[in-house]
Amino acid sequence: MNFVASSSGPLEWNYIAANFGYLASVVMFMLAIMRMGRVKTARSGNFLAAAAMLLAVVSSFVEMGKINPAFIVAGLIIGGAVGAIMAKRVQMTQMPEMVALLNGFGGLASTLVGLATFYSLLGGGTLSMMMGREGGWFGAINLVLTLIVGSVTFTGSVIAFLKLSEKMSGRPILLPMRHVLNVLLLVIPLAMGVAAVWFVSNPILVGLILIGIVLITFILGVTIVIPIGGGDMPVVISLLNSYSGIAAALAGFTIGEAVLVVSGSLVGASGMILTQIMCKAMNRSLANVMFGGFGAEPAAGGGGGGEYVGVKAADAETAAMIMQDAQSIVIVPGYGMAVAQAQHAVREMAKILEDKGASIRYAVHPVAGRMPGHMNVLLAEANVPYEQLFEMDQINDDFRNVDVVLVIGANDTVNPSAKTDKTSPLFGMPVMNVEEAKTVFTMKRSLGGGFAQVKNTLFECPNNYMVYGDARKTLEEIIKALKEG
Amino acid sequence: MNFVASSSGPLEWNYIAANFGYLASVVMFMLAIMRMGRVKTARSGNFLAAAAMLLAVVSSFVEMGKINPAFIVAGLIIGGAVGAIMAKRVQMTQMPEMVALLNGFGGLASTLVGLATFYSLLGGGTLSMMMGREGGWFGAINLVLTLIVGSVTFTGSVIAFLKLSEKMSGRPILLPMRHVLNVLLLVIPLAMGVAAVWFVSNPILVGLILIGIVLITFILGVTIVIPIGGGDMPVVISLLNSYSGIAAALAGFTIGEAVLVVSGSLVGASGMILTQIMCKAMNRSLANVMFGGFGAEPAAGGGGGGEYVGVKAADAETAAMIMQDAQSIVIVPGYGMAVAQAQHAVREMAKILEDKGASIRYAVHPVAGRMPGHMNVLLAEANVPYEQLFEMDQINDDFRNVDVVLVIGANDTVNPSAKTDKTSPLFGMPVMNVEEAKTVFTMKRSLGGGFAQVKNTLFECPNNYMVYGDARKTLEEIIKALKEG
Amino acid sequence: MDTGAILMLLYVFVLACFAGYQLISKVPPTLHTPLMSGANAISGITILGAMLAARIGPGAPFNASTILGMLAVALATINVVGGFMVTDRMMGMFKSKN
Amino acid sequence: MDTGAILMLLYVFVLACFAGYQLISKVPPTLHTPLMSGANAISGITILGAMLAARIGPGAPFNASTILGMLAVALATINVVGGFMVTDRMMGMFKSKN
Ligand SMILES: NC(=O)c1ccc[n+]([C@@H]2O[C@H](COP(=O)([O-])OP(=O)(O)OC[C@H]3O[C@@H](n4cnc5c(N)ncnc54)[C@H](OP(=O)(O)O)[C@@H]3O)[C@@H](O)[C@H]2O)c1
Ligand SMILES: NC(=O)c1ccc[n+]([C@@H]2O[C@H](COP(=O)([O-])OP(=O)(O)OC[C@H]3O[C@@H](n4cnc5c(N)ncnc54)[C@H](OP(=O)(O)O)[C@@H]3O)[C@@H](O)[C@H]2O)c1
Repeated sequence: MNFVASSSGPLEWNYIAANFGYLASVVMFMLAIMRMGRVKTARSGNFLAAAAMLLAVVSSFVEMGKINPAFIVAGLIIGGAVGAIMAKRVQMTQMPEMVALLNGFGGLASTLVGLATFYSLLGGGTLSMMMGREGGWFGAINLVLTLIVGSVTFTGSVIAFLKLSEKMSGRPILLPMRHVLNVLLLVIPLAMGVAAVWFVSNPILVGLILIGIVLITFILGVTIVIPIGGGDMPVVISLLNSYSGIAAALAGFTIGEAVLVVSGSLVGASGMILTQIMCKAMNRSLANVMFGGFGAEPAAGGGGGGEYVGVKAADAETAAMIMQDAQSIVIVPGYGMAVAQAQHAVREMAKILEDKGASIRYAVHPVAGRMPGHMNVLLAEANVPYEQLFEMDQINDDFRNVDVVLVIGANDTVNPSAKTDKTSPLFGMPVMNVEEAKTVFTMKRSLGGGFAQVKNTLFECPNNYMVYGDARKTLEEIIKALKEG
Repeated sequence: MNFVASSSGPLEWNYIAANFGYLASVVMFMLAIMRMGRVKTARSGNFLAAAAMLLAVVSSFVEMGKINPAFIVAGLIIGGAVGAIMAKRVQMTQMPEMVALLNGFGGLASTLVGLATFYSLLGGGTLSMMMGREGGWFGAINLVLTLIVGSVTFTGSVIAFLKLSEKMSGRPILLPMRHVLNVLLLVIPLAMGVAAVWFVSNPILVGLILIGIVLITFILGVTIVIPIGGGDMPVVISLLNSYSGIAAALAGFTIGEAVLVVSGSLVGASGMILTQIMCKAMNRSLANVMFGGFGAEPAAGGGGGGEYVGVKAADAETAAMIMQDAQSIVIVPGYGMAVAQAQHAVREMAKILEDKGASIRYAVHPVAGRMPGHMNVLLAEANVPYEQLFEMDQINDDFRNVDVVLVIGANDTVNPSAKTDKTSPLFGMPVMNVEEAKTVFTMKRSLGGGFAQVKNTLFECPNNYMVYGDARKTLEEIIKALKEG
Repeated sequence: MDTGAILMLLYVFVLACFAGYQLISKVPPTLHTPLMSGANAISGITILGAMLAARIGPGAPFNASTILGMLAVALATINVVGGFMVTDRMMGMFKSKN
Repeated sequence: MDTGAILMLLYVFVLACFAGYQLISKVPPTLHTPLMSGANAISGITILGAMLAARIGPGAPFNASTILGMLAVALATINVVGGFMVTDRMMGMFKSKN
């Protein structure tokens, strides 16, 4: 409910009706998130969440009663159109950056709500009401926090977007004294917030201070995210997503809307957990990700391209010939498949092999690709049946019974040295036991390193054959050979 | 927070401090329930919940500030002493009735809080404040609901207690037209509640009406529970437990204390789920349990004691001799073990057999006994190691490899006809596949039926031998024979 | 209590119900009885309302409410103390051999 | 907003955080990305605050706040509409053979 609005007049029926609408939408949001957590109900859960949002917006119109909604409607139309076009146009492989960008917009919206709340109080002559009366300190603190969190979310997400879409190098950019810098960029806006309360009698000054806070925290968002490598971006996005929820909750505190507080903190809390889960799957700590620099220089465990001994190569025709006769084939996709956009070619090849009587399974490592579920989304796009997808834990003990493993653009996630080499930065991360299969074909363009830039001892295994080249091209050659053969 | 109290004066430091205490205790309650859901952390969870309660009580003292606490302290001392003595004295087998009784006290406490709130408003001359001012309708509705739910919980729990402790027959008592009666007994108090609002200007009359509501719903609690058979009592207790939570939440609404609302609804919601889970494990619907009458007359599937053909019996010595030579023995306990208090004897026998080299396992059916986890609690009391306890799903496929199964006072849970006889009231309930073992000894006093009063085809199996007699006596004879042999 | 406060309490109620639901799903049957008794003890939180009624102080003179309150405190305390102690006894029994 | 209301909002906040935590634990990795993007769309709930700022009516004249509000509405709507649609596209892909 809206305490600021409610305090300006008696309670009307529309206020009550609207608030039951909000309450219902909160319940729907919770049920929606619950459903989104299971594959079978995920889509309906998303639909429910959208319905809840619509209900909340309608309730808000009801609550506001007789107003001139021109600017609201304008905003809704513009935003709706842009959002819909973006969602239609984006390719599945660009999902990570799309989410980052949308997230940034959400953060900026919270910042603007914070500023607008301040100006509307100013315009309505009720600034002193907010700062002066009982509980005003609470609104003031929250206003400042909203601005800070919202702004950091905005610029941080934009940088994440630029890095992921390769409009900016994915390499970590390490500024000198960056930790000191970040602390300063956080402490200064907080101090300015305190100062704003001090100068409460001078609204113009306060307004300038608030804008200053926003600008400084814009910089903070940049300096926090640039030292983090492109591959760590999904974790960053998840964290920023959580922040955008927190920003919405804080905005809710500022204007006293419980529905914002609930939905915002739901997103904030679930985002935090998701971030933790992701870090765990990568065998990294959140601190390790956030302090950045991972992947800035080749790790100790060996340079990306160097010093391989006894690597064997095969061409597409050979690979096709051997797969032709295989009973059980497992396909292990990685980031390279996404880069090469090879998922449709993979599916086509798999179909041909299935027709020839082979059993096909896909083994998906939890952190294959650059965001969780990256491979699942791509394979699903290519209509790979859900039944053929196996998670690492389900299939990892079975590789020894497999005739051919086809590694398509995966590297770190199939590196056996993660199990043995204690000096490797990958050490301890669970990997696919592909080397236990009879024959392994590894499709990539070179002996270049993966995300962690570590030497991959799989390439030296006697049963492994490199099939050099862009994954899609190689697959097309294989398909051609299979069709002819 | 307490809106009634807060409206009578300005906000003090103690009000704020107390409310942060409440908030902390709510968080602690939630973490506590979370911990109580896992065996390893259950005990610490219970401890945390107790600490949270203490914190809430202390916070309440802080909030009340300078008062004369004589009556509060008297209540705390009396209640604490009685509660502690009851908890110390009760035997493990009496847990169900103990929980029922405690639950009833909780319900009655809520009713009294409701009445007291009314009288204190009356005494302080603030009755009109409650009924008259904005939101007063809400307090009034909640007051009536508190009285109803609290009173039903109280008498319902007392009946459950009497039935379980066998101070009253466990048989369903079916009043004529009981459904109509129950509806009347619910509608009348509600109507009286509406009337009370009507007569708001006459506090004495309102007081009398409220007392009338309490008395009538006392009767309702009785008529709801007496048609339900003793064996269904755990479900009833779980439901009444949920009600007592709801009563606390309603009391919280009445006096405007959020901490009551949160804790009460936590208990209310979790109790509802627990009730559902229990019903599911018994393959019954909640409606089927609540409408009562289950077990009032022998079910269609056959009278409890009749028409058995080809039943073989064995004496304790024979059973001892055969178990002596067995490699793997599984003990299947049931309600009869609880009745005979045979758990210690079971453990003693098991130890002797273990020393002779046999492997001992206990197979616990989810609804063995008369309350969930009944067998686990008893066996744990007799120090049976947790590692030897197996749930049905874990062991049910393994009975075919077992030499001897010892059924101790179980009946319905080992009845093979539940798998085959579509007319049986047990049909569909998962049962233990004891008949697949090489030899089965079934210890009970007669061929009498179990809870569902259904003929048990296990008794006619060629590999089953009845060992008639009280379970504890039989076990003691077996122990003697084992020691001698 | 104004309408705003009531609505807030409803929010709190809905959220708490949801949390309670989430908490209990997937508890092993072994723990049902102790959990029931633990939850039962928590429902004794009504003791706070009882204390409020049993106090004597500004705006709360000694009257029928005080006695009702004291009784309610006593009953709720039995529920709380007995409930937690019994639960502790039950849960204490689930120990492993080691 | 008085202290009572603030405390209530804090209750709501705590409970919602708890519910959010409970909801997410044990989601399969496959769903992490769509879940993230769905949650992201929900965080666009800030649109309600934006609408409040962008309205013109009693006590809310046209001023800087209106324009800021409109911008905020547009941005939040992009987040909401784009977010839900993208999530739907992703989740729609998880279909089984049958
Ligand atoms: N999934 C997540 O949520 C997530 C998030 C952050 C970080 N990460 C990290 O990302 C890594 C994922 O492992 P991964 O095995 O999937 O991939 P990877 O270790 O990053 O290796 C990808 C490989 O694909 C090859 N490649 C690139 N473009 C290609 C093309 N067009 N055709 C064929 N091959 C191509 C590259 O080798 P060439 O250059 O020789 O072709 C590269 O070695 C892990 O280290 C993980 O920790 C994952
Ligand atoms: N666990 C729960 O939560 C719960 C709740 C409600 C209902 N129930 C129901 O209760 C039943 C439980 O099944 P169950 O297999 O445990 O037990 P049961 O089917 O109730 O059978 C118990 C058997 O124990 C025997 N018995 C009684 N006293 C004995 C003594 N002193 N010594 C030896 N035997 C004695 C009785 O036979 P004699 O008379 O021949 O000795 C009786 O047949 C199920 O139908 C279940 O649905 C369970």
